[in-house]
Amino acid sequence: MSAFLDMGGYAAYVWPAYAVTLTVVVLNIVWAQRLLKRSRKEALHRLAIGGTQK
Amino acid sequence: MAWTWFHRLASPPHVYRLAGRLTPWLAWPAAVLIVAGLIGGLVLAPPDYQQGDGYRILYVHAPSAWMSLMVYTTMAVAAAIGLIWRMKVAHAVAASCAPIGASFTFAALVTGSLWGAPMWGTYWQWDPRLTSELILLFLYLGYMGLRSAFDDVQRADRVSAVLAIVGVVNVPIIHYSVIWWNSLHQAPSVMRLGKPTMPLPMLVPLLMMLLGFTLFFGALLLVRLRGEVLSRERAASWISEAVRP
Amino acid sequence: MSDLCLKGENVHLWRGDHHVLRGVRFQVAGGECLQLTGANGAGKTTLLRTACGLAYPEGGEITWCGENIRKDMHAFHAQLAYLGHEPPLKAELTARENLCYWVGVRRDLEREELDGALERVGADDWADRPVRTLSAGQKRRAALAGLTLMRVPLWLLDEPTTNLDAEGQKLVGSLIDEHLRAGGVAIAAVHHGLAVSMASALKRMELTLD
Amino acid sequence: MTNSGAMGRRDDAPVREHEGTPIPARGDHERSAVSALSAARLMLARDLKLAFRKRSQLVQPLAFFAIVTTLFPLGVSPELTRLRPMAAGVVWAAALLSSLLALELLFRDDAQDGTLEQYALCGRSLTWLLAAKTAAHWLLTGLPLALMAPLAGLALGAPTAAVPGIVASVAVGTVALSLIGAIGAALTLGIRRSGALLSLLTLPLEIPVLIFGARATELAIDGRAYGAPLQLLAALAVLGLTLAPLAAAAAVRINLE
Repeated sequence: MSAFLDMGGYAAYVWPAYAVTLTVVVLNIVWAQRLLKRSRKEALHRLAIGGTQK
Repeated sequence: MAWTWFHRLASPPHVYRLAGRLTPWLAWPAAVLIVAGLIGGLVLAPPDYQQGDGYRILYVHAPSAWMSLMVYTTMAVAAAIGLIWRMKVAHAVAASCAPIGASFTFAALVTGSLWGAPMWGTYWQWDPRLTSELILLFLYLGYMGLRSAFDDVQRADRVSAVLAIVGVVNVPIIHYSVIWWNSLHQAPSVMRLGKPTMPLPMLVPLLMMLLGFTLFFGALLLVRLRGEVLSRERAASWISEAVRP
Repeated sequence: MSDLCLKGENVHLWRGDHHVLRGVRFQVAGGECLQLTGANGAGKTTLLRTACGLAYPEGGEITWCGENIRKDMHAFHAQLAYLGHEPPLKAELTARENLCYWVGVRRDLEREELDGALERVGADDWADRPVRTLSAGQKRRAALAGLTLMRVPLWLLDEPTTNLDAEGQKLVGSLIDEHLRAGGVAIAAVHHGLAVSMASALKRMELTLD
Repeated sequence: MTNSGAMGRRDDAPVREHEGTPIPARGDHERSAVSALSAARLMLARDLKLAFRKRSQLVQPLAFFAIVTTLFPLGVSPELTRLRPMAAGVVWAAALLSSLLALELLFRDDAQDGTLEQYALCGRSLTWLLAAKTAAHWLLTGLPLALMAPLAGLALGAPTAAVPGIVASVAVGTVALSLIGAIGAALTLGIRRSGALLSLLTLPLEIPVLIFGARATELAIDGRAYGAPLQLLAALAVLGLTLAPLAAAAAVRINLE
């Protein structure tokens, strides 16, 4: 296991690279969901203030 | 007949519902492929005879770099469709692409520099691949900056679409000019990706990661697209049905 | 009989979240002038800009002589003159130079013609002064000279009488009269009525806020 | 639908005597009309005349170029042996920035006083008219820069034999810069304080020009053949010439909406 974590001496490069990518992936998920949630709220708000033309 | 299909596909309520229904179908395979690719890449694949375990950064760097270009292309194609056929949904796709692409371009830059560090002895080399990625990041930032400079979504959509198209014409020119520039000044890059001679246990996880990331992009795009479609719709009656749980 | 006709069918346009044009319909034929009135923000300027093809209506269509104006925009534009809020003049050039460049991209101008148009709007004295030194009313008059020089059948005028004295307002009226008598079409957004003598040729339309 | 049906009924048809302004019949405008090319020529003449009426704007990019190239010896070293290897890069970076400086105003003034709108509505190809405006921009900034660049090169240690090479590369390269810049200026037309955004949009697109231009200049300074990069630079300029005015016209139309 420790050999795996050591990555043949490249641990200081390999793990940060994976960490950065993982962070980007997770952040993208969070951002996307936040965008959807906010748009829903704004859409409902717009409906509530009665912009119902058309 | 093809046109009715086209317009039905492009109608916001339809897109909103379809995107919602499709998302899990992309997200779960993406998750499975990425986990399998990680296991394959980090555990099962043998170390490289030259770069030892350091090459394993490939399994995150290559998908990120692939995303950076693929997303830009998607964005430009969507922008062109939006501009030519005045299709709001296409503009919504383009708008959804930019932050995803920019973040993966950033990841490609960081992982590339981390990969290069043990090989070059420094974190930054003016390597053609990294330099191109850096310029691509600037293109994304410019696109997002232009988009956010307008209050009116419609105008932001259309103006930034022109930029996306101009950018996509330029990307290959930039790429080849950077390679040309680099070949004058230093030895070729240490990052040789996806050589056909790559042994299968190394190649399979890479392909899984590439496919997994692509599907992941699809899922992200669909979620964002729903948000963008909602924000472009002005008080249409379908929203109340679609939004209320 | 002239077959000129500018027609708007159920024109819709939004500005952001604001639904500015809500199913506007209009029809103006040769020899007619449509006078647009309405409060500030009611969409007069937006309607004019939509009618000339600058703004894109999200619903409905605008036709010129029965053809959608977007079908051949260049041909349509070659037949219209649009005057916006501000006279489209470069401050560093003289009134005469401005007209040369402005109208010159459309058609070749004879010197006599240019002199005639300048004289008509009372610009003899200041035609060769830089526009920067002219008053707002003089600029407006110079723009009117450009309008007549274009020799086009369709006029779209946004507040053509702003900054003009009583005499200038009469001038606008008589220019439109002549244009209509020659079979032209005009739409003018105004706050006060136009001093047009051919009242029979005048149609009125009021745009409302919401 | 408050607006619909507000039209008055049309009364008797007005008398149509042909006095006053003669109205050409539909399609008749073609006869006396000005071709796209001569319209573009008129546009070019107008922009040149305007520029010479406001000379300060003409001089500013050149002064900026001079001062940027002066900064390098002060920041690096007064020794020509150290400056010479970077002369090409300095000249090009300064040229890029100075060409950018004048860009913000390329369409801004015309948009503000309404003349741009009139050009968009004149029934002539806006693409050609904007190409003419871009040509004016090049004549007013690119060409003077090309003539000034050798001075900067000489001051940074380039030999006199390099002068034709520097002039040629900067002259050709600034054509591409003006064209790419015109797209950026057209895109940011509707934005109030657009300077920083304009640079962020345009500079990445201009990188190939920088690469080939600086290479040609570098070879010229070293006394070697600079034909290859100069040809690539010319290819970029030609490509820009065919595509940039189209993109700029599209962007201007969107921003006028």
